[in-house]
Amino acid sequence: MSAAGGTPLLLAYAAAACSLLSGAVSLFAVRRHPGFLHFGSFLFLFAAGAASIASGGWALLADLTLTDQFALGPPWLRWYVRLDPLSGFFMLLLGTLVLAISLYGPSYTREFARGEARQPLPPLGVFTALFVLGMQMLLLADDALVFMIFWEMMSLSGYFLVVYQHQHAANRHAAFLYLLLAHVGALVILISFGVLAAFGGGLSFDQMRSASLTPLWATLAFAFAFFGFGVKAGVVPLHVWLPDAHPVAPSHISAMMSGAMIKMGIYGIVRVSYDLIGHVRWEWGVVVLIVGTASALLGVLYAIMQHDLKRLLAYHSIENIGIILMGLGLSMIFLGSGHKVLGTLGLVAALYHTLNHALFKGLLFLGAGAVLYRTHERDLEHMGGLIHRMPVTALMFLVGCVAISALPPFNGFVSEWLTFQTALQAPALKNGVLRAIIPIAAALLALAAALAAACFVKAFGIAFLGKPRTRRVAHAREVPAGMLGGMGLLATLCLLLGVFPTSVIEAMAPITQLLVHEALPSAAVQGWLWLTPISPEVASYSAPFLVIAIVVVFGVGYVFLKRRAAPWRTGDPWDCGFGQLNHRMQYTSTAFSQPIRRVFGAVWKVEEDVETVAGAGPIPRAKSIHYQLHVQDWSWLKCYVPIGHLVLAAARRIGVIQTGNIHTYLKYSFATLLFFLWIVS
Amino acid sequence: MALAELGLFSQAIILFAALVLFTSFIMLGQARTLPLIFTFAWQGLLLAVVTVLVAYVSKHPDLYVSAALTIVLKVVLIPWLLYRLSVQLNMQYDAELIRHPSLLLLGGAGLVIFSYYVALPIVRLSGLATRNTIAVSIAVELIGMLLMCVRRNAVAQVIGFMSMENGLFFSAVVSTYGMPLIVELGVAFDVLVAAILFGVFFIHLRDSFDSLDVVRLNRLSEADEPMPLQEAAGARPPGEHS
Amino acid sequence: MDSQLIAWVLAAAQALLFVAAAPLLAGWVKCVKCRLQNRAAPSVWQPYRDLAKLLKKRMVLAENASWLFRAVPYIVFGAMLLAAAVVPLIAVRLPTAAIADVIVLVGFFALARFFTALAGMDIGTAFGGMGASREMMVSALAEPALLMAAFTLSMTAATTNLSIATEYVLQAGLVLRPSFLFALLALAMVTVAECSRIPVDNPATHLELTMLHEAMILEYGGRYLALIEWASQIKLMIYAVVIVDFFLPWGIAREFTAAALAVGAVAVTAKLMLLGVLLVAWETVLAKMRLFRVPQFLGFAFLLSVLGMLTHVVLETGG
Amino acid sequence: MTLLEITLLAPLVGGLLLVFIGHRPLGGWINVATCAVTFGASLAMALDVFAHGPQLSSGRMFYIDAFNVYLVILTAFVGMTSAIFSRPYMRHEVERGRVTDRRLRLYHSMYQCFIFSMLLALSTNNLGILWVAMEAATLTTVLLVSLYRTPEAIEAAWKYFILCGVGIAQALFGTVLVYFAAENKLGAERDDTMLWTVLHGAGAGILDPAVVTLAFVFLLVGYGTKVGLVPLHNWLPDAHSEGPTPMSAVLSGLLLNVALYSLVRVKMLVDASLQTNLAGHLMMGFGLLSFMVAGLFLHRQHDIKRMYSYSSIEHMGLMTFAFGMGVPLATYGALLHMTVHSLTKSAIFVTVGHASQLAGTQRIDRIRGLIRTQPAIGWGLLIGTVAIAGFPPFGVFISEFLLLVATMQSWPWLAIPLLVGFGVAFAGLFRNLQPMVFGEPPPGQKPVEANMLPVAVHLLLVLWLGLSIPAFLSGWFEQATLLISGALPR
Repeated sequence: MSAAGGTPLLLAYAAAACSLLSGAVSLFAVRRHPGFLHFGSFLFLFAAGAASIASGGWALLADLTLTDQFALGPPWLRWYVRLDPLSGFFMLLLGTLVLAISLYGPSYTREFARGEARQPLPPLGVFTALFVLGMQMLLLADDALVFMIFWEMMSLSGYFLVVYQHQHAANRHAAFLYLLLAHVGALVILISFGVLAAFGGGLSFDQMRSASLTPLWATLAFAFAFFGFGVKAGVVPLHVWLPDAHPVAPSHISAMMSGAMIKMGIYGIVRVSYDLIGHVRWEWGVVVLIVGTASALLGVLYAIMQHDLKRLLAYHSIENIGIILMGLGLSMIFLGSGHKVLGTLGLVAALYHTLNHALFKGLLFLGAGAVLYRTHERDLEHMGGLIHRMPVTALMFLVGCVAISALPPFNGFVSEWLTFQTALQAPALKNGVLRAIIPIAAALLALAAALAAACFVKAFGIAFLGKPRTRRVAHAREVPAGMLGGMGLLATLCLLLGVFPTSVIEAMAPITQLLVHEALPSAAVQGWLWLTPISPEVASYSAPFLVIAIVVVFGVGYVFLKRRAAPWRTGDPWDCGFGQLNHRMQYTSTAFSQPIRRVFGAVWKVEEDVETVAGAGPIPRAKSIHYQLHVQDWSWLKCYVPIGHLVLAAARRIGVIQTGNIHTYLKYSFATLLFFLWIVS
Repeated sequence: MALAELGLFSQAIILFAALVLFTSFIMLGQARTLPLIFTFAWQGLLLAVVTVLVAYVSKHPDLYVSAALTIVLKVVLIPWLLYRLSVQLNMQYDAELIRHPSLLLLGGAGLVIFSYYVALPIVRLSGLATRNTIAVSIAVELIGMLLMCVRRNAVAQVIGFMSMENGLFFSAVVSTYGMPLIVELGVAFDVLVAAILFGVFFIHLRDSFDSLDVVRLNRLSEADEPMPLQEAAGARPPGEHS
Repeated sequence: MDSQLIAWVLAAAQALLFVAAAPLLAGWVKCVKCRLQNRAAPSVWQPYRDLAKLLKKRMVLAENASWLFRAVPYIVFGAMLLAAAVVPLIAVRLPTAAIADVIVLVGFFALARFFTALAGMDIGTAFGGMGASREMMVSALAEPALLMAAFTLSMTAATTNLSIATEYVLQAGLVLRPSFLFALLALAMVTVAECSRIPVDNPATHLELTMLHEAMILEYGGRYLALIEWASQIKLMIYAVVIVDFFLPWGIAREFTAAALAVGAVAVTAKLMLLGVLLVAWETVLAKMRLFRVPQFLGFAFLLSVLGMLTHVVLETGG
Repeated sequence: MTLLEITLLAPLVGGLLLVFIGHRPLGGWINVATCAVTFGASLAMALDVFAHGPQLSSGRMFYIDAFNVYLVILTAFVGMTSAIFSRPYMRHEVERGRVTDRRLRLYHSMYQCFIFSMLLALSTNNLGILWVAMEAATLTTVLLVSLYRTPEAIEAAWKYFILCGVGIAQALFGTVLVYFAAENKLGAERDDTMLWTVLHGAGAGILDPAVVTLAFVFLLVGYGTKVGLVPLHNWLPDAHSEGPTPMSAVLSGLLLNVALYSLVRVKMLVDASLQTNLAGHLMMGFGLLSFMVAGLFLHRQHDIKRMYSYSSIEHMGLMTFAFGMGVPLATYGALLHMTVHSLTKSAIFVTVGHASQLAGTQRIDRIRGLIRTQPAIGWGLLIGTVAIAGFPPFGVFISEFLLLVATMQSWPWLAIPLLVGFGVAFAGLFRNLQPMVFGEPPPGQKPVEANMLPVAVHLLLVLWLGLSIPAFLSGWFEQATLLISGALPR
C-alpha cells in the first residue's frame, strides 16, 4: 500500500533529527565538557539508530510505501522523500550499525582525547553525525537532487573522518584518493540520472520510473550507474581507495564505512536498475556477474597478503561486495530471461548477504578497533596470544571470522548457500553459454570462500592465538563493557541470522514484491526449521540442527569423557627435543600466506628480497637475515598510475602557453580576434 | 561609386583617411622613439581634420566637440606627456631593433586587405559617402594592435594602444558621425586617465626593471616551472605496503 | 506420524552406525595396505583399541593452550557427526537427509577444518602454524574442485540433496554419462587430498616437516586426540559413502523393511571394502609429492570437474 | 534623490573623501561605512524593484531589471564584506611595512571608485556608458594591483593594463558597430540609439545580422578578456596573485561577474537579431576551453592566490558555457552560479589572505598545518574549497547540478568533457589544499588576528542557497532566465 506521510516516515525524520542533534551537541557542547561527546552525542546517535531501525523495520514488515515532500531547493524542484520496503531494509541495516557504534563509541573515542597526539573531538562527532545523516537521507531520497546532495554529504563527511588523524601522511593520501574517486563516481551517477531524467522529463524518481527508455539508453544509464555506484561499493578495479581509506579511519568509522557506506553503492545499483529503469536485461547480469566474481576472487587474494589487520578486513569488504554482486548478477540474468522466481532468489541472496556483511564486517572492524584500543597495533606481525588477555573480544572476533568465512551455522553461510543455489539453477536457462559459465562462477565463489577461510584462520590465529610477539600486546587488557556491548549486539545478530534464515527471508518478501512483483513461495513450506528456497526436493538446509548437534556433542563429551577421565595437566609444547621455544619461532602472517602467494603468484606484483649477512666460522652460517616483501595491487599500477601520469603530463605541457611574455599574450588575443573575424565573415 | 562623383569635401575626407592609414604604416616601421611620438601626433591631427570635415559635411555640430577633444588629447596632451617622459627617462634617441621590417609592413598591408574583406558587409549598409573609410579604420586599429604585438619598448606599446583608440574613434566618426556626446566624453576621460597611468607606469617600470623593455617582464610565467611536488595520489601508490 | 517416528529412529540409528563403523573402514584400509606391502598387518579392530586407549589416557596440554584449544575437538566431532547423519548409508528418504545438502556438507567439513587449523595455531609452535597454513592452502584448492564435481552431479539430478540425488541415479538406471566419469575422477582426487592421504599427505609419517594434517593436531593428546582422529576417520568414510551413493547406489534401501535394510547394509559394506582396496592400491603405487606440486594435482582435479560440467552442458543436455 | 542615485553616489563620495583621509585609522572604517551605505541603499532599491518590477530612471540613463538587480546587491554586499576584511588586513600590511600611508589612501579611494564603476556598469542603460564603466574598472584596479610596487606587482599591473586595455578597445569597437547597426536601422533620436531598452525593445530582430555578428565578435573578445576566457586570460592570475588580497577577492568575486554580465547583455541583443545560435556556440566553445585548460593549470600552481584565480577562470568558463547553451535550465544555473561563486570565491580569498599572513608567504609549499595553528582559518579554507569544488550542501553544487542536467538534456555528449574537467579541477585543488590545511605546522607558526566574520557570513549564505533558494531571489532568476533564454526553467 502507498500513502503520504505516516508514522514510520516520522520516525525516519526523527532519526535524521537525532543525528543532527548529536552533531550539534558535539559541536557546541564538547568544547567545554568533553564528557558530553561521550554521552550527549552518542546518546543521540543511539536514538538515531533506534529510530532508523524502528522506521525501517516498520516499513519493511508492514510493507508500507510512504511519500512526502519538502519546499526546499529550487522552486520548481521540490525535495521528494519516500520510504519503501527497500529503503526500509537498508535503514534497518544502517540503524543496527549505528546502534552498535553508539554503544562502542564512547569508550573508544575517549582514546583520541588522550592519545599522544591529542585530537579535537568536535570534528569527529560532527562528521560522524553528518555521515549517518547523509546515509539516512539518501535512503529516503525520492529524487535525483536530494539523493545526490546526501550522497555527496556522506562521501564528504566520510572524507573528514578518514583524514581525522591528519598528522599521519597515510591518512592524507587515503583521504585524497577516497574523495577524488567518490567525487568522480558521484558525477558519473549524476550522468546516469541525467539520462533517466532526460527520458522521464523530470528529476523526481517517479518521473524516472515512468520513463520508457530505448534499450541502448537504458543500457547506458545502467552502465553509468553501475560504474558510479561501483566506485562507492569498491568493485575491482575501482576499489583502490577502499583498502587505504578504511584502515586509517577511526575503527567505529571503519565499521560504518565497510558496514554501511559501501552498501549504499549496492542500494544505488538495486534502486536504479530494478526500480528506476525497471526492465532488467540479462546482458547486464552477465557483466555484473563477471565483475562480481573478479571482485570476490581478487579481493580475497589481495586480503590474504595483508598483515595490517584493518587493511585485510578492508580487502575482504571488496570480496563480499563481489559476492553480493554475483547474487545480483544471477538475479538479473534470470529476470532478464524471464525466470522471475529464480531472479527473486538471486536478489534475496544478494540482499541477505548485504545485511550479513554489514553485521560481521562491522563486528570485525569493531574487534580490530578493540585490539587497536588496547595495543595500539594494527600490524598482525606484532600481535599474538590476545585470546588470553582479551577473551571476550577474542570470542566476538572469532564469531565474526566464522561468519565471514561462510561457515555454518552462522549468517555468512546462509547467503552464500543461497547464491550457490541460485547458480545451480543455471540449467533453467536456454542460453548454453550462460549454463556453462554460471557454474564456473559458482566454483570460483567456492574458491573465494575457501581462501577467505584460510585468510581468517591466519587473521585470528596470528592475532589472538599463539604467544604474544610484543610487550604491549603481552600486557593488553580486556576492553570496557560498552565496546563489548557494541560487538556483542552484532555477534548475536550474526548467529541469529544464521540460525533462523527462514524468517529473515519471509521478512524480505515485501522488497522483492516491490521490485520484481514476486516472492519466494516455497522458502518456508516446511516451517521455520527448514529453509527450502526453491523446493524441498531441490535443496534444504536446517541450521538449528547443527547447533543442536554441536551442543549434544559438547554435552556428551562433557558428561561421559570429562567426568570419567583423569584431569589433564599442562606441559611444554613439542619442540622436537630442541631447546626452549620462543615467540619468534611462531609462524608469522607473511609465512602463513607464503604458500598461497606462491600458488597464485601472478595476481600481485611481488617484490621479495633477502639480505643475508654471512657470519664467520668454519661452517658458514648466516649471522643475520633481513627479509623484505612488497606486494602490490596490479589494478593500481595498470589503471590509475597511467591516468595520473596523463593528467600531470598534460598539466606540464599546458604550462607553455603561459610564457610570461606580454607579446605572446597580445598575439593570442590578436590571433583570437582574427580567427573569429575569419569564422564569421 | 567612383570617387569623382563625390563632393570635394568627401574626397578630402577620403584623402585624409588614406593619410591616417599611411601614418599607421609609418609608425609600424618607425624604430626611434621621438619620431614615433611625432607621427602619432600627426595621426591625431589628421584625425581631427577628418572629424572637422565630416562635421562640416554632415552638419553635426557635436562632432566639432569631439574634434576638439581629439586635438587636445591626441595631438597635444598625450604626445607631450610621452615626449616629456621619454626625455626624462632620456630614451628619446634610442632606437629599438625591428626584426624583418619589410615583412612587418607586408603584414600591415595584409591586415588592410583583411579588414576590407571584413568590412564589406557593413559597407553595404552605410548610406554615407565616406563608408569605404570603415575598412581603413578597422585597418588602423588592427595595425595598432600589430604594433603592440611586435614592439619591445613600452612607449611604442602605448603608442600602439593609442593608435588603436584612434582607429576606433575614426570608425565612429566616419561610420556614424560619432557616438552620443556623453559616451564620447566618457571615452575621452578614460583615454586621458589611461595616458596618465601609462606615464606613472613608465616611472615604475624604469625603477624596478631599469628599462622600458617589456620583454623583461617575464617573472610571472608558468612556462618552465617544474611541477609542484605535493603529496598527491601520485606520490605514493596506495596498493603498496611492506 | 508413526512412520515419521520410525524414520527418525532409523535416521538416528544410521547416524550412530555410521560413526561406529568409521574406525572399521580405517582399520580395513590399514590392514589391506600392510598386506599389500608384505608387512605384518594389525587387526582391523586396531583403531577401536587406539581410540579406547586414548579416551582413557590422562591428557597433557601445552601451557599456552586456550579455551579454544579445548573446544575444538567437540566442534570438529559435532560437525562430523551431523555430516554423517546426513549421508544416506544404507537407506534413502531418511528425514535427516533434509538437514543439509551437499553444499552444507562441504560447509561442515570447512567448519571442522577451520577450527582444527585454529587449534594448530593456538599453542604457538612452528609446526602448528605450518600445518595450518598448508592445510588451508590445500583445502582452498580442493574445495572448488569438490563443489564443481558436486554441481555437475546435482545439475544432472536437479537437486543438491544427497538422498534425493541417490534416488534419482537409482531410478535413472545405468546411464553412461561422461560427466559422471569426470566427476568421479575429480571427486576421488579431492577425497585423497581432503582426507590427507598419499600423495598429498602421509597420515603415517613421523617426520613433522612433511606433515599437513598431523602437524596441526600435534599438540593434542588423550580424549581430544581420540575425538579428532575419530572425526577424521568419519570424514574418510563420508567421502567414501558419498562416492558410493552417487556412482554405484545399487542395493541401498528405499523402503524401511528389515530385508531392504539388510540388503543395503551388506551392499554398502561390500562397496566400501572394494573402495578401500582401490584406495590402498592407489596409495601404494604413488609416492608422496612435494607440497608445491599439490596445486597442479588439485588443479587437474578442478579441470576434470569443469570438463564434467561442460560435457554435461554440451553433450548431455545439448544446448 | 532616488535609491539608485544613493547607491551610485555613496561610493563616489566615499572615494573622494578617502583620497584625503584614507590613510588615517579612520579610513578603514569610512571605507566600511560607505560600503554599508551602498549596500543598504541597493537593498532598499532591490525591494523596490521586487515590489514594482523593472525600473527605468528619469532620463533613461539607468535601467534596473531582474538580471542586474541581484548583481547590484551582490556587488554591494561582497564589496562591504571585503571592506570589513580589508581593514585589519591592510593595517597588518602597513605594520609589515609593505604599504605606505600614501598608498593606503590610494587603496581606499580606489577601492570605492572600483565599486562605483562596477555599480555603474551594472545599472547603466547605455552600452557606451557600460563600456566606459568597464574601462574605468580596469583603470581603478590597475593601481591597486601594483600597490606593493614589487617588480612582480608592476609587471602584473602592466600586463593587466595592456591586455585589458586592448581587449576593452575591441569591445568599444563592437559597441560602435552595434551603434552603427542600430543607428541606420531604427532612425531613432541619436542619443537613444545606444540605450539598452531601445535596442532590446524596438531594435530587437531588425538589426542587420552581418554587422551584429561582427560586433559580437569584437565584444566577445573584448569583454571575454575581462571575463578571463582562455586564451585571453593571461592577465588574471598575475593580477590576482600580486595585488593585495581584498583586491583579489573583489576582482574574482565581482569584476569577472560584471564582465560576464556585459557579455550576456550583448548576447541577448545578438540573439534577438540573429536567427542562428552562433553567439551561443562561440561562447560554449570559449567556455569549455577555459574550463578544461584552467582545470589543468590548477595542478601546477605554487602560489595559493594564483591557484584560486585559476579556479575562478574555470568557473567563469563554466558559466560562459552555460549562458552559451542558452536553454532555460542552464541559464538559471548560470545565474545561480554567478551568485554562489562570487560569494564563495571572495570568502576563499579572504581566508587565503589570512592564511598567507599567518605563514608569511603565498607559496603553497610553505603553508602548512593551518588547521593546527589556527583552526578557524584552516576550516574556513577547507570548507570554502569544498564548497567551490561543488560539494553539497553548498550552493555551487546545486548550480553545477542544474548545469550538468541541462547539458545532459541538450548536449548529452558534452557532459563527458564537463565531467573530466570537474574531476581534474577537483584533484588539482585538493592535492594542493590538503598539505596546506592538514599535517603538522612548521615550528613557531603563530596565529594571526583574523576577522572570519565575512567568511562565515558568505559560507552560510552559500549553504542557505544550497538548501533552499529564497522566493524573491528565485523569482529574479526566473525573470532573468525568461529575459535571456525566452522561457522559464523546468
